[in-house]
Amino acid sequence: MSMRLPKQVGEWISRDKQIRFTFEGKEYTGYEGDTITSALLASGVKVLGRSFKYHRPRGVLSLANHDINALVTDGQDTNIRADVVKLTKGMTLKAVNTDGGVINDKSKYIDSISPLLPVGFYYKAFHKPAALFPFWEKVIRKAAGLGVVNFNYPRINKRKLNDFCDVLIIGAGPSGLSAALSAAANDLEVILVDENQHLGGSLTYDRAGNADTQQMLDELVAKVSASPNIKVYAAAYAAGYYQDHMVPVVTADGITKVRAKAVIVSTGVFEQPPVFHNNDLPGVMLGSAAQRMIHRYGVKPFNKGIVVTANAHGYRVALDLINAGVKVAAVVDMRAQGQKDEQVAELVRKGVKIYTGFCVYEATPVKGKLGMSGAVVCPYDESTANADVAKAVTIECDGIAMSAGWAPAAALLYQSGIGMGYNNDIQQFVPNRFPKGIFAAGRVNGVYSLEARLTDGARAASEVASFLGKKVAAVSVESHQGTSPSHPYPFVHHPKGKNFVDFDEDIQIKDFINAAKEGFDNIELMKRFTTVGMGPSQGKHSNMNAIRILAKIRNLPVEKIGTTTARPFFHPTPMGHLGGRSFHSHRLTSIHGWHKAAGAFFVDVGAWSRPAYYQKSGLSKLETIQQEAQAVRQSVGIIDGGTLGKIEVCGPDAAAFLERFYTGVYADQKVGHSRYVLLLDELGVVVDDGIATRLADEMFFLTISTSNAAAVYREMQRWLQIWQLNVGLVNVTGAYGLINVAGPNASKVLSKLVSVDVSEAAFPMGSAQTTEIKGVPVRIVRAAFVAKQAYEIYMPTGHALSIWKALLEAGQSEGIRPFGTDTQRLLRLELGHHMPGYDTDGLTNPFEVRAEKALHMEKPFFIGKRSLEIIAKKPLTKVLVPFTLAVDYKGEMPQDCNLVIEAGGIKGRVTSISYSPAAKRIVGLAYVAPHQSELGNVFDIRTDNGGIAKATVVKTPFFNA
Amino acid sequence: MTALIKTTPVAYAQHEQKPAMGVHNGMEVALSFEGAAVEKTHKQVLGVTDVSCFAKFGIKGPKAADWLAKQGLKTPDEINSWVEGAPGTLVLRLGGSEFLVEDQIKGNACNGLSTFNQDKTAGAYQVARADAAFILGGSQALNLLSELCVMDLRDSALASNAVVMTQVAGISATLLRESLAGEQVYRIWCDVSYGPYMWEMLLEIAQELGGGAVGLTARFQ
Amino acid sequence: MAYQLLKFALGGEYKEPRFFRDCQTPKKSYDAVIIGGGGHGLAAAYYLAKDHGITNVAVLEKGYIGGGNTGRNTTIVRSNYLTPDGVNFYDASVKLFEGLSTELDINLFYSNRGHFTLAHTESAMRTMRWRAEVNKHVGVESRVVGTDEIAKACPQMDLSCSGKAPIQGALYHEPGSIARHDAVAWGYARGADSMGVEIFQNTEVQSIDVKDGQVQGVHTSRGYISTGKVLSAVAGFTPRITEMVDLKTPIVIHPLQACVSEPMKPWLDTILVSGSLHVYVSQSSRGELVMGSSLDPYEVHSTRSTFDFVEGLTSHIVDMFPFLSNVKVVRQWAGMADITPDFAPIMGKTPIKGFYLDAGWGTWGFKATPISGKTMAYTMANDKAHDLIHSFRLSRFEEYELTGEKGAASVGH
Amino acid sequence: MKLLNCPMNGTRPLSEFLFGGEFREMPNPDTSSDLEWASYVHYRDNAPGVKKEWWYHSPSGTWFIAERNTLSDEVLATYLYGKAPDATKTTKPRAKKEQSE
Repeated sequence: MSMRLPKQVGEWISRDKQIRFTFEGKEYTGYEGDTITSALLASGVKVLGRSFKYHRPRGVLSLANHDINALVTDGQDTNIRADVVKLTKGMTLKAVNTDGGVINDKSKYIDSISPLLPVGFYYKAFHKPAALFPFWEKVIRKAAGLGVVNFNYPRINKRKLNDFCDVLIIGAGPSGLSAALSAAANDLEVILVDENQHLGGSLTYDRAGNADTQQMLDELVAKVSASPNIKVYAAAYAAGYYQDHMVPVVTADGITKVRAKAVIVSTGVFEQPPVFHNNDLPGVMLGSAAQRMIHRYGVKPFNKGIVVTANAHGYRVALDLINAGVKVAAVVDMRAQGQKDEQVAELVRKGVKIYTGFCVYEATPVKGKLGMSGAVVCPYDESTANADVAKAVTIECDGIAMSAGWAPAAALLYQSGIGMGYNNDIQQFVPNRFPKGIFAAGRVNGVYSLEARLTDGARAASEVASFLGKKVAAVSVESHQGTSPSHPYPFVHHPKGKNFVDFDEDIQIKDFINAAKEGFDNIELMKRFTTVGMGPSQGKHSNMNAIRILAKIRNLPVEKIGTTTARPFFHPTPMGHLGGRSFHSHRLTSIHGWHKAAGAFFVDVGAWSRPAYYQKSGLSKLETIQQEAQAVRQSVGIIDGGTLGKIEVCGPDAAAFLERFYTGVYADQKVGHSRYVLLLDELGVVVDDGIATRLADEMFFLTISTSNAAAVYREMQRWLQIWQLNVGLVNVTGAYGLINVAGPNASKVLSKLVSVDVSEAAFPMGSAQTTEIKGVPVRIVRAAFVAKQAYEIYMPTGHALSIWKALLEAGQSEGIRPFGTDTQRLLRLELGHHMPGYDTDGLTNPFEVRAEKALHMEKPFFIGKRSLEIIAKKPLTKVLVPFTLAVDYKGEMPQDCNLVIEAGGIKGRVTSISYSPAAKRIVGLAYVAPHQSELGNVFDIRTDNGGIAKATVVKTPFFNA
Repeated sequence: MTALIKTTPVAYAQHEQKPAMGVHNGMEVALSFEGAAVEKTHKQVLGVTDVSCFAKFGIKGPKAADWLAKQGLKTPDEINSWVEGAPGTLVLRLGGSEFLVEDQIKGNACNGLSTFNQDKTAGAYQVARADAAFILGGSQALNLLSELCVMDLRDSALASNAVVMTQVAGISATLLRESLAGEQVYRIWCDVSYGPYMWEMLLEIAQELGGGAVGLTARFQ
Repeated sequence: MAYQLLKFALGGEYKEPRFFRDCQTPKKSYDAVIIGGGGHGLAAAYYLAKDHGITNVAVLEKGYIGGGNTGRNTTIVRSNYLTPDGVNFYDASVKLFEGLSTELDINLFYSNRGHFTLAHTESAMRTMRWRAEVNKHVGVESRVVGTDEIAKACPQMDLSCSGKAPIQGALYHEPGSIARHDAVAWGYARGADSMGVEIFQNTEVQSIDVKDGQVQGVHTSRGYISTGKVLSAVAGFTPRITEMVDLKTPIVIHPLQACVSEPMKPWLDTILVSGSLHVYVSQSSRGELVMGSSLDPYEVHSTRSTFDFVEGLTSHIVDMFPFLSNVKVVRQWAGMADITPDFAPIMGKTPIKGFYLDAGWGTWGFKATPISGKTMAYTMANDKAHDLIHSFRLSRFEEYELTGEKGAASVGH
Repeated sequence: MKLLNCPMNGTRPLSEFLFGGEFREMPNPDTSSDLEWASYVHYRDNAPGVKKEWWYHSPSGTWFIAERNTLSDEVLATYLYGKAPDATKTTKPRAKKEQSE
């Protein structure tokens, strides 16, 4: 049975474009411009979904994304909001959260056992006996949730853009459109956002049987489109308000993060359902939903219905219904005074019966609650919310339109830190204290008449203009006249309950009363105990009613109850939108391509990608590393160290700076020499180490370990600012490449490329030279981190690859081999060097790693010195020692982080361990108790599987280097 | 001078696009990608060019501006701004007392600056530079940047002589707007090690928006 | 159907009693005053009454009970810490939690799901082994597992994390559980109330009287209360209370944010944590994914939300679960975490006699609720720190004896 | 995303900055007692209020001081260390013609 009306003025559908789709296995046809729901309603489908808890049949409630009665899946995606998602060709849809279909849902029995499941029932059941809880938990988990997630759904990365404006106006109803035009006229850059496909807000549907407003809307929209100062985002919602006026605007294509200098919130109001028995039956809907159906989609909401109201809006709805050919059997006005104006008179003229001081006591269901057959209306006592059932009248009808009041769509205002007060004239929370740059206009601001809303938009725009420093005339708006748009307590008590307040969560009036009885009589506790407002529509249709009920229970004014906190998001927002294109920045040295071609296995070190080793077919990782290490021990190897932090410390105070920053002395360091540097923090904890090479009287060249480079450089900058020394810091980490040539044949290889003498005698440990390789200026530092004979060669980074290749070529006859970081770790272990961050943790002090030699306590100051003086007075609790296992050790290989155990207690742990091909045994470093640390002492390491490995404290290096 | 040729830091990321490489200013760079016609279109819509090969000279310290002036270069008066310091050479003032001098396709000032001697120049320190550098142009350039950069870079907000040290694609970068043969383009510099990543990000979005890689040849035709 | 539900079907007046009395006017004096009606404060009150017979106790709550971090966390309970002291302490908490639904006669939905801490790097794997070894030593079930075992527990996850940070293994902690956080506070409130403890909501502490180094009483928005023992159990509000007694602490307040998705049919059975991607996620009994990330990077004493948080978190969630691209986030929120330099709590006595501190919980407060209540009650009753909390004393900082939890903190929660 | 005004570079989103912790005056290490020193390195002025803090603008490598209300998260002033708060007026950020915060 088609419910499609003849063409409506201003409708959003294109009747020449038909779209076929299926729902629950049946084929239907809609038009382009339809939402899924409107197309189904037009086809006479009333049952769109099943409720979360009781699996009650549900139809349209708001048709505006203020409820989740209609959630569907297309087999790919789930929890699709049918009320607002556009119909597209070939959709194959099903309701979510059903067991066997939306009509024959096998879980519908839950509705009949609902008395067993009062508010908070799950806190009171299933836990005794405890052993059975896992069983019940399975049952509960199975019932939980809405749609089923499709694990094959493709990854979608939406674009996230940034945009800027003087004023962002959220909501393009009459007040928003007016504000945009006024702001633009004041030469402000405007971004105007509205969640609907078309601008206009309530102008697109609230007509009261009269299409004149369409002309006003067309004019407003035409002016907006013509204004070069206004940028419009339609079908876009403001997801939340964030600090300093940042509002993410969400569309189907992605998110635009709008940064505004000021924000006008003209988001309007959410219509709130009056609450009576069976107010959730398909056919019972909000008055504004009925209007949206008629005017946006040309769909007749029902054939014969009534309007239950408590404000003037209900009469407007009745006129719209009549105009659309609906037989309106009655208007039921819950107010004792009712309404007396021209619209009421017109309805009476049209033969509509007006029941003043009446309520809908209950809606009568058809079989299976799949729709309604009538309404029972009774005289209503507003003060007690009781119906006089003795005087009940039954009206046959297939639909009810409900208009009892509104709640401000104030989530964004709350997020901005606004203050709201309750206005008794309109029975609504309205803003009374605005943060800087935040403005409200229209119904969210408590302004209701169409004329006043237009003026209020202009008023807000003029306030924005003066906030932004423009001289503009002030605009004033009259306060609300006439009857209240909202009823203070539109509830009808019923012994059978099922008078729903929160449709997402199936929460009835008695749930609130019972929660309060149990002590949950604070709005936040009530929310948590009843879960009101915690469903996917986040209280849009339920929070205000919950507050009203609690106020009644506690006999307090609504204002005293307060509101729950409105958190982002305004509408639930997809993770693919929020995550967007996922950036994964990474740093590569200029030799990276070569490494990759050579089979490097890469690991991430901070942002860098580094070769851990170079894979060789037929060799395990371990074997490869051991081979690379042997190449260095026996002949020569090279490693790309370009990732190392490199800083030039220049100026007259360079040495003084280093002496304050590091633990050592540098004033007397000779040019052309390098020294060890050790960095502590103010607590005396080991942070980093490296090498300082003096290249000139006033210039030191420093290295920092790769993962600490950025942080250590930052600390240098900070301390330099505090100390105000005459020093220039130059970070050349990226500008210089570094290649380390190591092994007994290193000097032989190097000497083929440089003119300077790199022999042991001419270029001893701790010295540095500046020279050239193939015309490229290089700095060479003798260091001994991985081998006794090792040269660190620094060159402009653009030449690193050429020099890498030149070294490989020069070393070919010596069997030169590249090695990676895993091999480097083994090589330095064989020499007994500890690595900060690997063999130390966030609390290690230098005494624990026996770094006393590096500490120059006689200096007047260095970072961490004062703390070390305190620490030095305390007994050590652990010490890092080098150890070996027996040459013939056959047990389980101990691993890093295996524990050192003594007398059943933890004394320390292994920090580094490996088989050393050079020492021909397993070697390592471990923390042990001080009494275990003497040379030759034997201690126990417990392996993964609980075995004990006997370790002996030895001297380093572990082999005869 | 060395006979060794440098390679652009972006080469690794460009490898799969198989550009025709050539040497400019001692560095091997991509001269062309898909041919003049295609690259011309890309240039109009959204073209990305690697110009890491442009010669650079960096200097910082309280006396840096004086020293540059002595070498006959014009330096910007305002912090975070740029001038054409010599014909075809940009001088960027990075913050208060640091400068980046970069010869453009026809500039030739950096060579003369290599005479800098740290020992004889108190209060000025040479900053070795090896930035990855890019030109971004075309009608969709701002669209791309609005995804990669949180700054308002529209003409109304970005002064024509402004140098912006900000983040692009999540990493630190320096950015400015200039006019190149009548076309408005954006220049982006980042640490050399991020060069491949920056190229990947710029190109990925450029391609989505109907643009693509533009070689050095097409860029300066 | 569980028989407990039948009573609801019998009709008539709803007979469920109040969980706790609606206390409005405090007495002039109490044996002990507890500041903070969150899980910790209420648990301390409960155990003071139950274990030590001290029932003349007032709990003062500025807002409503359980409204602070108790109601703002991601409800994970576990004990796989790094130091033996930490493991022992949290293990005792897990054991109390396991019997708590029965003891408090409230279904806490204490749900044993197992807990994977994912390692994406070799160094993370080392930390996992370290934790596993210490856990095993103390008798807590934790072990390092490979990708095969992770894939079995969560076959939907992309173990390569979209190629961005391939998972190498994990620390698997079998006792890892989730619970209904609000109910923990409500259960303790009911238990304490039933033994005589008085709970005052909407009651703000304005100052604390100290004379000759001894606590004398508390000025509140409901008048002055005389007492010789005050416990501060206010998490993110700790600096505001310690300032009242001029007590210095190393605590800094950083917001910790979280969010939930819309409900979907259950598919994620375990609790997943990734230190590298700064993500933790589990699925609640309502079907929502409860997701969190690392602390906000700077000090703020409020519960404001940021968009950066949810952008970063969701991009990593989608890296791990690409199919969630179009699943929606419903709500985000924040709590105020009281962070210490060594990522361990500050518990016990202070230099001020009668002033006890239960603070520094950072992101681990919820899982410690029962044991902190029990040990603080002992400490207050005996004016002597409970053995389990000795290493968490405030004086450890002056003594340069920080606890070693720092290593585990990077992969915390 | 929050905005912060770098005294050298102008108003930027928070993502360009790193928080460097509370600004603390170091006591004289030569004259302070062990307890005073331990208190300096460990304890913090942690109650909410207007605090001096270190912030670092990453893209330009600029450390500066921000005076911020840690309760409202409102920044009252930013300036380079050692420069009087009004010294910020002498630097003209060039990124935007018009600054807003």
